[in-house]
Parts: sequence; structure tokens; C-alpha cells
Amino acid sequence: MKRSWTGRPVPPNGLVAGSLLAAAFVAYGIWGFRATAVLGFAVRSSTPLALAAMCGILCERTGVINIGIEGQMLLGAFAGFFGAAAFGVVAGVAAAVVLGALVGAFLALCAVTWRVDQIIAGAVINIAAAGFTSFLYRPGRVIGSLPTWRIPLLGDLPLLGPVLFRAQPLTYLTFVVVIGLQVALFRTPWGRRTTAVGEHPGAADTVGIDVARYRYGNVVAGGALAGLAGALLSVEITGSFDRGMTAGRGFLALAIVIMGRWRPALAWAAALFFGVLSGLVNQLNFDRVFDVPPQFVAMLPYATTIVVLAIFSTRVRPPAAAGRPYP
Amino acid sequence: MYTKKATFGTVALAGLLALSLGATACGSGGSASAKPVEAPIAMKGFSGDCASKDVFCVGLVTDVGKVDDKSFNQSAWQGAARAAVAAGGHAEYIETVDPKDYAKNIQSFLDRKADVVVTVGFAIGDATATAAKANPAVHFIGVDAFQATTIPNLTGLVFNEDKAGFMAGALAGLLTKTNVVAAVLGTDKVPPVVAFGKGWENGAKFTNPKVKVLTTYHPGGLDVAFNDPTWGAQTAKQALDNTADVIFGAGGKTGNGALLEVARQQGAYCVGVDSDQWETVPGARGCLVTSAEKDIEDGVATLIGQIRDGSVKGGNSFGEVGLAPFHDFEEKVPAAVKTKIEGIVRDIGSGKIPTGVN
Amino acid sequence: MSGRREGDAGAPLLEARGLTKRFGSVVANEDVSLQLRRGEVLGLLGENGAGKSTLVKMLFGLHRPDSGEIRVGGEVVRLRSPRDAIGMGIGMVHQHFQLVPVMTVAENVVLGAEPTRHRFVDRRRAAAEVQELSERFGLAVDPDAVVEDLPIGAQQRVEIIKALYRGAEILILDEPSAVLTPEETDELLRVVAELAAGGVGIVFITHKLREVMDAADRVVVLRDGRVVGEVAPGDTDEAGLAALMVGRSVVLRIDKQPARPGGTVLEIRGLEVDDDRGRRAVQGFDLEVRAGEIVGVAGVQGNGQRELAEAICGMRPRSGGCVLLREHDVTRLGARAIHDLGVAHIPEDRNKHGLVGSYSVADDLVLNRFDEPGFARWGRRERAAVRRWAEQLIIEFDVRTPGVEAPADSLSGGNQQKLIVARELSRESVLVVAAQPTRGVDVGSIEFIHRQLVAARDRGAAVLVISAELEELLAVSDRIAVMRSGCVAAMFDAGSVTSEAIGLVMGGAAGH
Amino acid sequence: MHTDRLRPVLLPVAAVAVAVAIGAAIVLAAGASPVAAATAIWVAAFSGTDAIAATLEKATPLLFAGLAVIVGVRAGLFNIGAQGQLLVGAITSAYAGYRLAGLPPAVHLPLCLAIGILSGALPALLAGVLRATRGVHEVIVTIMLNTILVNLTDWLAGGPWMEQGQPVSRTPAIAGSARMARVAGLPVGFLLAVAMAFVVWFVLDRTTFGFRLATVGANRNAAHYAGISVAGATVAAMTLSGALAGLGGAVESLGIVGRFEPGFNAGLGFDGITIALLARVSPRAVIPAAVLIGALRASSTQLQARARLAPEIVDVVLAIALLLVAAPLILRWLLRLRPGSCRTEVQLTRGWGA
Repeated sequence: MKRSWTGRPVPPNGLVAGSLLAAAFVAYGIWGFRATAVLGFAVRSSTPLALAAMCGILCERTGVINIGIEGQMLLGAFAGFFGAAAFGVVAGVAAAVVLGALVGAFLALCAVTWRVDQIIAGAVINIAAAGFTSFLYRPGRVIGSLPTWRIPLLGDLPLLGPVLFRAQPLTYLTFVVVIGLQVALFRTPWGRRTTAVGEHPGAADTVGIDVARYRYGNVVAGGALAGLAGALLSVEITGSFDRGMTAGRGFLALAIVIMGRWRPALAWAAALFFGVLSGLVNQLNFDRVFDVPPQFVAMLPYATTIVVLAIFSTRVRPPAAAGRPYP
Repeated sequence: MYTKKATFGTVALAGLLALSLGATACGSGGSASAKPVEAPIAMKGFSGDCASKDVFCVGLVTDVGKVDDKSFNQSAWQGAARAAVAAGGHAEYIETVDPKDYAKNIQSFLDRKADVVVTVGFAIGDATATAAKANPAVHFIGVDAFQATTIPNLTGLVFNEDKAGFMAGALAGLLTKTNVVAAVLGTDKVPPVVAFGKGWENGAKFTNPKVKVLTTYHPGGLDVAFNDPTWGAQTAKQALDNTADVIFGAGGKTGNGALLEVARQQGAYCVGVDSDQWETVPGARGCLVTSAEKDIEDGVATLIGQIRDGSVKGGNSFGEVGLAPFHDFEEKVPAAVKTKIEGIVRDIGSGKIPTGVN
Repeated sequence: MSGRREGDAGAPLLEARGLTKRFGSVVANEDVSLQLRRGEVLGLLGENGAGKSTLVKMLFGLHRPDSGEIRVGGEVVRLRSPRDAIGMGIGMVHQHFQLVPVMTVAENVVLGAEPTRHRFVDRRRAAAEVQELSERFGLAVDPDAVVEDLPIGAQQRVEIIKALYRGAEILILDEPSAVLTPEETDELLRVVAELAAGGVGIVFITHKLREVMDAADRVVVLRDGRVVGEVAPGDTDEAGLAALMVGRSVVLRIDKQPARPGGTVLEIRGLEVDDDRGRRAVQGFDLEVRAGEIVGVAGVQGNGQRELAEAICGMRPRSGGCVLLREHDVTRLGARAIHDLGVAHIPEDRNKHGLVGSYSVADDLVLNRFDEPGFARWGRRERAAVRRWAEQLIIEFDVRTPGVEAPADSLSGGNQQKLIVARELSRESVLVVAAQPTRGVDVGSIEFIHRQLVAARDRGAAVLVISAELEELLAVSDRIAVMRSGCVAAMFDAGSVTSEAIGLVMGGAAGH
Repeated sequence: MHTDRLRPVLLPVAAVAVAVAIGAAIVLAAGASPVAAATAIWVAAFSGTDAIAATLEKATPLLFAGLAVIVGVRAGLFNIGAQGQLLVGAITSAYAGYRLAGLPPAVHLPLCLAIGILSGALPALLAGVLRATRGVHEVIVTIMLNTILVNLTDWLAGGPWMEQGQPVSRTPAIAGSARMARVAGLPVGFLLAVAMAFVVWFVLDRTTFGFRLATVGANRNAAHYAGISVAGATVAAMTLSGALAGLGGAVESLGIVGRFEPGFNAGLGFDGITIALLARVSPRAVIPAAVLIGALRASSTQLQARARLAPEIVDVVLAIALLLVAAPLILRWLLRLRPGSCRTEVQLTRGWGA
């Protein structure tokens, strides 16, 4: 029996991924461009969710609950857009990352140093972000768009080419972040220490790991990712900023973190699952297959999360120290 | 227990706030963060002079949302401001935060003796009608508010969105090379959006019987359906992947997101909605062949002009609908298509061609 | 201070000189000195509260001594944190394991000092190192097993490997056998011997006589924060050690009449109870407590006493056997139902179970009686009545508090305990279960609480006192049961037994 | 400042004062006049019967939502789903309000209120049961339920329960027999809310039921020792919390809006969190806290009319006040206060799991 690094027997990831890929190609064989369109939608709509979920994973794995992701994203989108309008898209993305990180630092300050209730700190971030971005927003700015990069060879693949390899820079960056985090969390000293800090800060402390430093570092890094997710919305996907444009994605990311069981790759899979659902609904509407009230579709991911939690609650186990100040 | 003390605490807190806010003398209103969208129109606010017969004051109450929404609130405000300035008067707006405040926002203009009150959106219709009945001396304009019964001092500025959608759809039917066009729409819970969408579909089929029309609505509550440009952009891309090559974005920021996405892709057209989005969404100029316009700005300005000269009537005033100029696409749209569209626009306007939308 | 052997070649591996530590007015350690040599097992023996924990916490950088010095390899060192101690080659196996449950053995061992290859954790090398250490010292563990799936004994071995991996030459084992089964303890003692043979110096903290007799090269006995003796096991026997450990310091005799036992109130037959980890903590436990007598339960901590008390009082599910209260089977009843049958329960952990710190003294005085008639009517709490009741109780039970509305956590530990005793003993009870009733309580309060227990007995209640303090049990009990490995190992008549005899049974030297 | 009696008073007052001061600075930075802003708030919120009534109408749902949050927090639960529960309460009571027209008011109105209460309690009950039996964190479930219920109510209001013969997505108007009027210029809904605040206060602070909830919230182990069912208290507290939120929604529909219309109740449940925290989880203190926020919210018209100030400033001030109340440390540091002996931190969570 194959075992993961955490020692538990797992279904071989390659087999799972392989069969999903095969299923995608079968769908492509049957439905052609429709399959491409749905999967393309799924991938594109998963990227901001995945990045935001990475923020949640980083924070929670290190023991800090972050319900302020929505606010961090919104601020990131805001800074990204206005940074891009003033100094160009690269500066915009950088501004989003920096602002996200700063908000992350604020959350860390609340959670680690001030020992404020972490849920309240997150709620404060959300309220303040909505208030400030709306208050400060001025219309009338235009920004350049990020280029679409077609990866040579890979971009010409059927199905996978248009779905994965003809994307914009931040989308590729998201792929790198998710895969990088997946590897880093489970394979590097940083990742294992982060996990230890979130599961049993006392154990980490007694072997000389600075719990506060790890929490600060990861919550700030998580904030940067949430900011990047915001920039993805404003700079890459839409090229605009609008008040409240995150539209609840930060909260959905919380659900994705849980469905992904605090693992980057699995969380991305969960985001893709939500993406496939709503892409499928668009497609069914396009092709007049049937008329589902869109409201029911919107409920689907959330209802799924509740059902999954209710059934697998014993297996879906959060980091043991999440939400608790240390010492 | 702390309970009792906390009660005292919060009572004291409320008192302190009241004190700090209330005890100060009244000052003059500063110039402010909320600036008019059109630079030349100065916001004077209207102080006491509105009561005078000589000073013409227009107040505008938005639907829930902001006056800079690049959409109907903004168009209505621009019309109101333009007309007020033309009349040598003042215009001012109040943005509605909570729909329960509609009546209060209207009342604040009545308290300050506005001559005309413009309200935007059908949701505010009831509050407007109530205010109009109570204030026969003030004239009201209800943008998008269809008047089932006539109140003499209330004019509903309404539009046949299906006609605008039909015209745009007809153009799309002629422009498409793949015979697939798409509409990315806000929510099916708002009638004008549905009218635009159905008109678009029928128009496309009118000029191009082979066309396939892809239509989808935002899958979310009213609170996000018009405010999710991300979904709009990604859905537009999905439509493009479905080989659509003319895409209609109709649904506030959600629709704008669709336009912006199409602009980034090569070889597809996009069609805006409500106002000429060449102006409101500059980022979409790369694909924006036209917009299915309902000319709220002109409609409001015209009605205010009629109020000034006394020619206004209660009931409904149908505003202009049509297609915005082609702008950069003037060259690219074939002459034959232009001719054909001009004819269709004319016939739709005259009612010779029915849109097929109830 | 006795028997320091000077003159060995080379400085001792670890040396403490004149360590003193006070907490407020309480002296936890006074002028404690000891030495540990390479390859030596030093037994640190003492009763609960003798100051063993404070001492080792100073040695591991968790507490800083008020005076005195610590030397490692002859050099004076300042240990500000465990990190410093680890850096000095000191390793500690805590009573509560510091392991990340969801990570593997290898991951836990290398945590914070991971072998890397190209910036990644070199898992193969980590596993190999664990394997190597495990083989060298006979510490059987699977490097790829997840810690939470391992039995306690294996987890302890992981802790030892973790310390060794960090280059520990000095290993402090804090009550390592407290959580182990006898088989696991045997295994541990074997490992300790092997480690010592490998050159590691080991401080072995325990209050089990057999273990020090078996494993230690030298034994330092602590009592009341001081070193009261240092002997080699070969020079003494268990009785000698027990005498040293228990001493004759405070004799808490109280005047009481001989018991006049009535009918059986509590009858426990073949009781089986699991602990929090699902391990069988109480097995085959039989006991009878009669009206008008106090039965003490002695025993080394972790032999099932906590679980026994909680099971009797309905807070913990019983896996087998039965509990009869005045011939009624109460085995399946919950905490409230048993309480209502007239069972008073002074819980072992007063802050966890006994009271709500944020509540007022008055509310905590009715914590489990808040809805009884007199304190509530038709669901409405009679707060005035509660207050009156509380005011009466704090006088009667001498609870020192600014008032009945003061939050309970503003009280000193002794007064908090008296508060709980007041609540539990102010009511007519058929059975009183008192677990560690005087833990962390000042001497004056101890005597008061003991008197109250005797008074309850004299009112005709059956009283079960569970305590780690032998003196306490000798003072209040009429009979003393010694609990070991979850069952009664011996039963003594309190009037004719000595603490040495009990200590022997507790330490596993005798009994059945 | 010398006595501990004064300290709990000082904290929220100071928090709001500092937040207002920072808000004034922001107003100034935005080029508007803080004096004009203050005047606007005063005029809008408290000058005259209508203004006061408007303030109280704004305060009403906030009061209910704040109470809902408090009931949860007392039992150690964080009901972040008051928003969704309020929406369901609002739409079902509106449905009963127009559907059951013809009933006598004495029956109709209480019936509608009861239906609102029950339907608000239902989703919260689900969250409570999942928490008690499956250990699923109520924060996650109620966040999920919020989105689900927003969509459900939107669909109902634009579908099966939509008013016919007009285009707007909304239910028909509630029959007069189920409407709540004003009494002596005061909205009945507000009076009901104040009454509920006292009821909740009584239940939480004076009854054995409240004692059970509080014991579970303060120390689960002690509750177990005292024979209080932790699961039972969890389910009861969530259900009661949802019932209060549902009642708040019902009062909105029956007393203020007159029907259910999507978007009319946005954000109220989340304001409830702010209010519960400002009131430091005390049911009676919710009354002034709700009135305070109601006043700020009611002033959005006048803030624009008099100070030409974007209404979002209110959110900014609230966020700052909330932060200061939640983190007394910051305030102490700002105001150089001595640390006090009494508990000042508000705690809502003990992590995701346990």
C-alpha cells in the first residue's frame, strides 16, 4: 500500500489525476469545444478562489483563523487597479501584494501580539476594507491589460492547451503558487514547521521554533496571496475595479480551504469543482438544455460544503491550534 | 457582573457621541468627496435659495448604488445636471444606501424646496409616487418607473429595452461569421435586463436565421448579480470558446466585465448596454462596435426642459432607444450592413417590425 | 546535604549548585544541589509537591532559579529557554508529550533540525537517522508511523529519540512511567539502561520505589523542596527510600472519633473505565464504602484514580462492571442524576471542572444546584436566595473573598478549593467523593477541609477520599485502599498502617 | 478611572470617541467639514419625532440581530448567520402576511411573527445540530447558509411568491391585518425589540436556562461536571439565536417594509455582530448600541445633503470602533490606561474544531 509522507495509506494521486484527465478527454471527444469552454471557465474561475484559499491554508496551518480574506482581496483589487492606473500593471500587482501583506501583518498583530479574538479581527478587516475602498474609489481610470501567454507546444495541445496553457501571467503564477505550496508544505523544513506550529505550538516551541515568527511570516505571506488574488480580479481578469467586486469569493475560499482539507492541491481541486459546476450551468443555459433558476446553482457549492462537512466531519480535521493564541 | 456596568457604559457612550456631534455649532457644508461625474458641472449644493421662484433646483435620488456607476444612475445624473446648468440652476444628488431610505432621500430634497426630483430605478417607484401625490407643486421624474396610473406631476421615463436589444441583436446577426452570438446578462429578476436579452435574441434571428444565440444569467443574488465583473469576463470567455463572435454584455458591472474580456481577445465584437459604453468603459473600445442605448441622459434632460417650459405631462414618457455610434468600427462595419441596420432601426422605432417581446 | 562524592576525574556532565526558587511566599526549591555524570542514571525521588518539577524546569530553562547556578560540563550556563538547554545538550521528555499528533515519527524527531537536500527535507535521511538511533538504543519505533496512531509507550520512545537526535547527552525524564503500563515501564527501564550504557546521563524523576531501585545508579530524594538524602540503591532498600521520601515532616493528625460504620452505601464491582485516550485506566476495581466511614484511595498518579472518581460521579462512561449506590445500580446514570441521588463530588481539577472562573462566588456555590427548589422557582433563579445562601456558606466554610459577587478566579487556590468543598459538603449527602481535596492548598485550609470531611462522615455519609498525599489519607481515613494499575492492590486499616507500608505497595513492591 | 466599576463604561465610550475622532480626521482629509458631518448626523437622527422614529426603525433589526449574536456568544457559539436567518424570517412572515389576508389582526399579526421566528430558527437549528452531533463549526455552516438563504429568498421573491402584474421582484404587500404601526410616534417593532432585549436579558441573566447556556459558554468541562448537557445547550442557543434573527426579519417586513423585497435587508445580520461587540455581549446594552448605529445609518441622507460626504464614512468609523472594542489593548495604549483587573477581552471562538 502506498503511503503519503504523513504515513497514511492514500489512493495514488497519479491514478486519481489520471482518471480525471481521461474523463476530461472523453468529454472533449464527445462534446468538443463545449468541454473546452466549460473546463476553461472552471480553471479561470478557480484561480482567484485558489489563491484566496492558499491564504486561508497558510494562515490556518500556522494556527491563525483568517475570515478577513474577502477584505484583503478587495483591498488587493483596489490597490492593484489604482496602482496599475498610476504606474502600470506590474506596479499594480506589486501594490496589491504589498497591501495584502500589510493587512496580513495587521491580522498577525491582532492575533499573535494583541491576542484579539481572531474572528473579530477578520470581521474588522472585512468591514474596514469595504468601507475604505468604497469611500476612496474614484471612477474614470483605465489600465492596460496583462498579456496572454501561449506556452509553446503545450499551448497547442488539444483541450489542455486552451484550458491551461493560453493564460495570463497571474494565472500561471497561481499554478506555480499552488504547486509550490503543496510541495513546500509537505516537503520543506518551513512547511513541516508551519504545520507543527498550527497543530501543536508547544511542541514546536520546545524544539526551538519561534512560534510567533512563523505565525507572523505565514499570515503576512497569506495576506500577500490574498492581495494577489484581488489583483487577479481587477488587473488580470476584468481590468477594472468596482466596489464590492470580490462578490463573496473570500468567503467561498474559506469553504474551499475546508473542502480541500488544508492541502493546497486538494483545495485547488475543490475550487475547480465549484468552477466546473458554474461553468456547466452556463453551458446548459447556452445550449438551452434546461432552465435552472440561477439562484439554485449559486447555492450548490455552499450546500455541498455543508453536506461534505456533515458526512466527513470526523475526517475533516482543522489544524488543532487554529484560532488559539500562543502561549 | 459586568452586565449592568456595560449597560451604563453604552448609554454613556451614546450620550457622549450625541454630545460630541450635537453640541457644535452648525457650519457650512464643505466641498466634498462626492463630486459630480462631469467635471464642468460644479456642485454648489442648494442652500436656502431654492425656495425662491427664480432659482431652479433639481434633486436626484439614486437607486441603491453610486452615482458614478457607469450605468443608469450616472446617466440620469448627467442628464439632470446638464439640464439644471442649462437652466441656470443647481443640481444635487443623494446616493441611496438602504432601500428603506428612498422616501427619506426624496423628502430631503422636498424639504429643501427642490423644483424637480428625479428618482432612478423601478424599485424606488412606489416611494416616488407617494411623494408625488403629497407634493403636487413639485415635479417628479421616475427613471425606469413605468406608471400604471397617471399622476399629473410624475412622469415615468421608460424605455423599450427590447427594441434596443433587437437593434443590437440585428447588427450582431449580420456581423457574426460563426453564426453564434451570445448575451452575458445580469439577473433574470430585473425586467429591463430580460427585455434587452430577449430583444437581442430575436433581433439576431431576424437578420440571421441560422444564428445560434447563447444566453446566460448571473447565478447569484441581486446583491452580486450586477456587481460581479469577474464572472462576466469569465462567462464571456466561455461564450467565445463556444465560438461566439459577438457578445452582448448587459448587467451593470457584470456586463462591463464581459465587454472588457472580449476586448482582450482578438476578432470578436462586443455590444454595450444602457449608455454609449465607448464613454463609460474605455477599456472595451477594442471590441465595442455599438451599445444598445436607452438614452437616459437625454431623456432626463429633455423632461427637465419640458418641466421648465411647462409642456410636461404625467404618465409615461418613452425615452429614446437606439444604437450608439460605431466609433472606431465605423470603417469596419460594411456599408451594406450599415444600410440594413439603419432600416431596421427606423422600422423598429416606428413599430413596423415587432420585437416579438411582449 | 549528604554524600556528595568528590574527586572523580573530569567535571560532572550536569551540576546544580544551591538552586533556590520561590513562587511568591512558597519556596519550591531551596538550596538544591546535585550532580550527574556521564553514563549514569540519577533517580530523583519525591512525593507530589516535593519540588521535583520545579527543579527539572530550571534545568531545562523553563524556570530561572532565584539563586544558585547550573553547570554543564563544568561551565556555568544561563538557560533562558528550552532552546538554550537543547543547545547545551540537555534533552527532556515531558510528562505531557510535545509531539505533533498528525505528523510521522520521523517528522517529529527531526522537527526544527531537519536534514535537507536541495532545501527539501531529506526524508530518507530523516528516516534512516531515526532507524539508526532506534536500533542503537533498542527503541523500537516505525519512522513512518503517524504519532497519534501510536500507543503511549511508543510515543515516549519517540520523545527520547527526539532528544537523542538533537545530540542530548543529558536526558531528563519527567515521571516517565506515570502514563505507562507495567509492560511499557519495563521496556522503558531497559531502554534507560541501554542509553546509560551508551554514555548518556539520565535524570529519572519518579515516585515509584521499584523503578529507582531497578534503574538508578544513585538516588536523590527531595522533600519539601530540599534534598533530604542521596543514596545508592545498593545501600538501601525500598523501605529505606520510602522513609526518606515520606519523612516525618508534617503530621496532619486531626482528632476524630473512631468510625461507626453503618450499611454499605457505595459498592463497586469489577469496574472498568477508559481514559481520554481510550486506554483502560480502571480495571477490575472492587470497593465498598459504608456509611459513616472514610475510605482513602492511595496510589501513584495515573493509576486510574481520576477515572475512578469521574466514573463514580457519572462524568465518564463506564465500560464494564457496576456501581451500586445504596443497592441501586447507578452505573448508567449521568452526572446530574448521581448528584441528585446525594453524591457530592469534589473534582480533582478545580479549574477545569470544579468552578467557572468568570462566575461569581455565589454562582459557583450553586454550580450544580442552581435549579434546585430554593435557588430557582419556575425556571427563574432566586438570586437573592442564592446570595443569602452564599453569604452564609462563605462564613461557615471560611472562604476568604471580598464578597459573594466577586469572580471566583480572583480567589486564591485555597479559597477556591474551600468554595468547592463548601458547595459539596453543605448539603446532606449519602456519599462524598473527594479527589485530591487539598491539592495546592495552604496548610490552614488543609486542616479545615479535613475536618469537614470527617464531619460529613460523622453525619453519616460514606466518604471516599482519593489522594496522592499519604499524610492526608492517614490523617482522615478509616481504611485505605491502595490503587495500582487500575485496581485495588491492597487494603489497610488506617489506624494501624504506616506510610512506609503504603508507599511500598504504591511503588509496586508488595500487595497483590 | 479609579474604580473598577467605571472601567467597563470607559472602554466602549472611549472606543467610540476615538473612532469618531479618527473619523473626523478622515472627513477633514476628504475635504469635508467634520462639524457639518456632526450636524448632519444630529439632524438626521434626533431632531424631531420623525427623525427619532427613523433612527429607531433603523435600530430595530440591528437590535434583534445583536441579540441573536449575543445569545450565541453566551453559549460559546458564534452565529455569523444572523443575516440569512433574518432574511428567511422576513420572507416567510411577508408570505404569511399577504397569503393569509382576511384573518383578524389579533390572529394574523402574531401568526406572522411566529412564522418568522420559526423559519429563522430552522437554519440555525441545523447549524446547532451539526455542531452538537458532528462537531462541524457553526461559523462555517452559518456562512454557507447565508449564501444559500440569500439565493433562496431571491428566488422565492422573484418566482413563486412574486407579486403578479408588476415587474419588480418582490412579494405582494402584506395585508393591513398583519402590519405593525407606530404607537405615539414610536415604531411598534422597536418597542418589541426593546422588550425582547429585556426578555433576553432576563432569560440569560435570571433564569436557570440562561445559567445553563452561560456555563456551557464559560467552561464546558464545568458544565459537564454540573450535569448540564453541552449538546443540548448548543442546539438551544443556536435555535434561540436564529429565532431572534428571524423575528428581526419579520418585524422588518411587517413593520417597516410592508412586503419582502430582495436587497431591503442587506447587511443587517452583520451589523448585529458589530452591535453585540459594542455592547460587550450584554443584552440591555444592545439597546443604546443599536440606537447609536441606527443613528449613524439613518444619517446617510443628511451626511450627503449637508456635508456632501460619501455615506461609506459610517462604515469606516464603525470598523475602527469595533477594532478598538475588540482590542482594548490598543485603546489602553492610546489612552495610557492602567491595565484593569476586570475582564475586557471579548472572545468568540475557541478555534475551528473543539
